[in-house]
Amino acid sequence: MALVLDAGMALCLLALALFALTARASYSAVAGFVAYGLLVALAWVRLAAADVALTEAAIGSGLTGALLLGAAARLRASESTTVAWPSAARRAAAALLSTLVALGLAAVVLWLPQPAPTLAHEAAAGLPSTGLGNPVTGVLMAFRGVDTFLEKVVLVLAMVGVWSLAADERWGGRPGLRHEADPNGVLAFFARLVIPLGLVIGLYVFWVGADHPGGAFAGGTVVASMWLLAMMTRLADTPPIERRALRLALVVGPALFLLVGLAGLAFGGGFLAYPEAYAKPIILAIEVAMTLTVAVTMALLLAGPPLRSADGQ
Amino acid sequence: MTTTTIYGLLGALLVGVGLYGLIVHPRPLRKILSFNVLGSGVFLLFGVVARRGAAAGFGGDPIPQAFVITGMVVAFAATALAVALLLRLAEVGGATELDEPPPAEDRAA
Amino acid sequence: MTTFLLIAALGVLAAVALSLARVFTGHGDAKRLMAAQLLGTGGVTALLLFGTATDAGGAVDVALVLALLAAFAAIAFVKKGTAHELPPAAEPD
Amino acid sequence: MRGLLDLWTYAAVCAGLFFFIAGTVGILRLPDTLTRLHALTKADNLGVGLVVLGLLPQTADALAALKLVAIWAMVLLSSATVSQLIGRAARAEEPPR
Repeated sequence: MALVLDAGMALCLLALALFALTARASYSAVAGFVAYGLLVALAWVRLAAADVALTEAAIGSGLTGALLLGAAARLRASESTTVAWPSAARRAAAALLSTLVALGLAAVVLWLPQPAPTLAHEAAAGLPSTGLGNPVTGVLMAFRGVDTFLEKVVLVLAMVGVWSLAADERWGGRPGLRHEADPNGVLAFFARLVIPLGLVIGLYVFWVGADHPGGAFAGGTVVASMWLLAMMTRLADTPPIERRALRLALVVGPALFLLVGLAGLAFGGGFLAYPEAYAKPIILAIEVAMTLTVAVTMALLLAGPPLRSADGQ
Repeated sequence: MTTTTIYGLLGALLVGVGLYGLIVHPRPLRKILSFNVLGSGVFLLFGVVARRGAAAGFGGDPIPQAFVITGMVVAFAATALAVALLLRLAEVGGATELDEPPPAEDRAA
Repeated sequence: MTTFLLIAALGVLAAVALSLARVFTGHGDAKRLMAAQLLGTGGVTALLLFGTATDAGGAVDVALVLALLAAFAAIAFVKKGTAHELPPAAEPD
Repeated sequence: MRGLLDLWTYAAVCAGLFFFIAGTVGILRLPDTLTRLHALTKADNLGVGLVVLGLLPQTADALAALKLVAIWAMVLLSSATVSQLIGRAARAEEPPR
């Protein structure tokens, strides 16, 4: 019965992906993509990866969907009704290439080595020294901490890239366009009710991440989406990017990570080596800083480059 | 047929579909969307590898799972940068559609 | 109990899939808005059902986040889908 | 006691499933967006509620039960709001007959 469920979900996912790629209007396509993202989160639960499912639910459908949607809405005016597709020969070549890649990957899936190689035993053996109960958080924060640190750097670089697209006279101003919303409307009412609730959920997801599925990424993203909700309903405006506290929040996560890493180099066995007695509190401190950074960066990446001056014009 | 085989084959198909859209679709926004579909297919393949490696009381190998989480965040950052570039291009009056039919073909057709 | 819950999850998913097919084949943006809403209710329910059936750890937390983010996505749709807040920013010539 | 609780689960989940199917029939058969919205939000919300009620006896502890109820509340709140907004968008798109 479980297999029927999996097969049904796989078919739905494939259909939604095809719809998202073939729909004529970009707006419809993005709607399909959001539905696709929500369903992928279910697939991750079926693969016993609740940590990934949480991240996918928050990033894959929610934030990426809202990002593409904003772009589709702004490009809609300039989008012509017909597009010039590549010639049939090119399309056939692309189809052939894509089919070959898909077939190759399918063959790899069907002939994966038996028994499956795994590092789960190593992770389980190392986990007690971190004081964590969730192996995925252990990998993210301790065993492969370098990856996570570099990923934070990527976030900062992407932020720099997005901001550098601002027009010269708008530098330091507020990202995105001003949203129109009735302060007494149903949307503002909903936002006032849901944002506190969502913040609690975001912090909860972050907090249980030490021992159960969750963590800084999923938690921070939920917090980011609540901030964006406040922006969309005009309960809060986007902050001007010249604000110092904002820039500090953007770098505090990777900066703390780097500091701890260098301290590990000086006092411990190497870069990012935590002293075992303090591993848990150090990891927790990094995670707090990272949740803040993830929340602020994700929200501002979605808000885009500054389009208005700091006084909101 | 097991759960991992089903999602593995799905991942392979999604990579193929996403790749085709990425190459063929003339609209950059849709290319970005295809890129995300392709990415989620790759992530699913990682998830399958992780699930098969279930051991030591964990539901899956935590290492590929952690990679996927990292990958999702990076994919979002790349998508945000691509969208910002596209919108800026539209703002300064550049083309938001890549129509580059080969010269031999008749545009009017 | 396990089989029953799985069948129920399958039923809910099938119902959602049929509705989704209808929502995506019709015309008009308002119909598309329903997609996130549909999965916000149906997807969460299916997740709760098969999460309980297979005793998947963290399924309830995922459902909680999914419900929250589905609402966020739906509101993003409504906000962006209404054309009157569009800026005069994209003027090609 | 266990058997009785399981019976409750069977009954409530079946009732919830019925409302989901009813909602789908509504989406497939009703003529325009506004009426379909009616089917979608009312029937599906009842479905979620009944499934949550049915799953409550199967939860491990009080916190899990509380989360289930929170999910239900969340879905109710969001669909009440979103259906309003969708309805408005639909009316702007296809004027009432």
